[in-house]
Amino acid sequence: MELTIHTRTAGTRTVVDVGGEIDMYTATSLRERILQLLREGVTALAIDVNQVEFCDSTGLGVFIGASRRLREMNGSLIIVCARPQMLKIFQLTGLDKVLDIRDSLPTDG
Amino acid sequence: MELTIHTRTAGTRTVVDVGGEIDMYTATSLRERILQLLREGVTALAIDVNQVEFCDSTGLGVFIGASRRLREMNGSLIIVCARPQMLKIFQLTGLDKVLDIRDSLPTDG
Amino acid sequence: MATVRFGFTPAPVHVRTARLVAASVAQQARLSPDLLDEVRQAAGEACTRAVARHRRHGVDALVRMKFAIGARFVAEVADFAPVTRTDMLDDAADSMELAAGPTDEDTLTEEVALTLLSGLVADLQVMDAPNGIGSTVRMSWPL
Amino acid sequence: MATVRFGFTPAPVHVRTARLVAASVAQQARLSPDLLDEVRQAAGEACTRAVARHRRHGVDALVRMKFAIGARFVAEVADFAPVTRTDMLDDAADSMELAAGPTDEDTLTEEVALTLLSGLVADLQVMDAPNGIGSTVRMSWPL
Ligand SMILES: Nc1ncnc2c1ncn2[C@@H]1O[C@H](COP(=O)(O)OP(=O)(O)O)[C@@H](O)[C@H]1O
Ligand SMILES: Nc1ncnc2c1ncn2[C@@H]1O[C@H](COP(=O)(O)OP(=O)(O)O)[C@@H](O)[C@H]1O
Repeated sequence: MELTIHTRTAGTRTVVDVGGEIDMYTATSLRERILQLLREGVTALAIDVNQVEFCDSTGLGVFIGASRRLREMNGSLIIVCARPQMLKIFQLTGLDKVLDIRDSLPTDG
Repeated sequence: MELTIHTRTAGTRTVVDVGGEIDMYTATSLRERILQLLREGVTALAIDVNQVEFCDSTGLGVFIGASRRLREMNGSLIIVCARPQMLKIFQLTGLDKVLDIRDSLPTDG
Repeated sequence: MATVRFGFTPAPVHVRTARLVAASVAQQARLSPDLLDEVRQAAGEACTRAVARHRRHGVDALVRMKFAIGARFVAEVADFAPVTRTDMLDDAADSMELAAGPTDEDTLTEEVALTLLSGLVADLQVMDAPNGIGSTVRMSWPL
Repeated sequence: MATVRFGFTPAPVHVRTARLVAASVAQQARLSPDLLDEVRQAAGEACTRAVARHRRHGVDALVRMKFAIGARFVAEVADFAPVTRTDMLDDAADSMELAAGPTDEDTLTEEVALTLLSGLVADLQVMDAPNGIGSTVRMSWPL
């Protein structure tokens, strides 16, 4: 299954809605899309992964890279995730302690 | 997908309804079921393959074997098939000229 | 040129995985969607024939399937069973021969598989190993 | 004991087929359905790590995956990239290290893959080749 990427705005935050499979084959296009948003000046980003069917270490690497870049820019990254399968891989890698993971988008954007 | 095999009677003919995938892995159970019917004295047989999703050479081999045995017993075999994908493999092997293939069960049973 | 290999103990259950592999590799190589079913069936038939040959001759060695993705999509399935005189004469029997033909299941499967492959695949070669041990079915499709 | 092998040119697209193969072989080996997702993900992670290692070191050789179906379901994924000192130190980094860690994508992928595998698979071994060329991820599950 291919990856789908849609971008929208919620308050002051830019939200990237991701769906399908994030793996070594598709992660590049997600990474590129995020880098492009940062180049365009986005500093408040959310990545909504609730429609993601499968995510591997390459996908986690994209989240880590985005988080690191935004921290350097004093920006912020929220991962929106309520899917047990995805939460499990964040927990297994301990990334739930490093990334700001919420079950829904905060209403303040 | 697994093979399903159901047996029913239509007039004087015994009908075997087959569904799923007939391949080297599942063909044995179909072959055994048919041999059992012949041992029980069935001489007028129909095999309805309209619910078959996939059939390989092993499946064709089962039809050939059944046809040969029934001919030796002066019995008869009808293959009920209206599915283009299945008709194609009967045609490609020339078995449409050797087997009695009908698009529906004859009303005389 | 990309290569994908799949090898398996000659048991019927693994032929199912072989069909999955063939369809997946062909799809990812961007083979025309119209040809995917043909590739899946053809790879399955070649593997079925190989397993039948190994079983008939009691050969435990792995059956090997190989895909090469280049100018064309090439699939090769190799078995390691002895090539007997009968095998050679019986290649791609016609339907009357099939109907009257061998009663041993594995031999019948081998013949039906070859007959089906001949009808299905435009570019098909069946090669016997020069040393008499093993045969290879080679097929290709445009990319 | 049945064996299934899958080998592929180190390109990301074939890792998808590798996951299909792992799930199909595990299902046909009658592995508990609860474990199928774990096997699929774990085999995919091991292959992803191998492809990242080949890519980082410019190695074209095929990545190899092998399944053995016996008392347990054993999966092995072998790469043929040089084992560097860093690789050994960085095995299964913790999350703080990952977050602060390597910026090169392939190195990051390798570390995250190992960390995920360590969390996911109870019986996991990562072995470096004695000659310094290549490493093997070995995993097993009950049947
Ligand atoms: N499909 C396969 N599955 C498993 N092993 C294979 C497969 N094809 C080849 N091999 C192994 O790879 C090695 C190279 O085989 P070879 O026949 O020389 O490959 P090629 O067909 O690419 O020339 C051999 O040692 C063989 O055991
Ligand atoms: N997954 C695989 N894909 C393709 N070829 C393989 C694979 N695994 C092993 N081979 C080939 O099979 C042959 C036997 O390899 P070896 O490493 O001795 O197998 P094993 O791991 O079973 O001992 C080698 O020539 C190798 O090229």
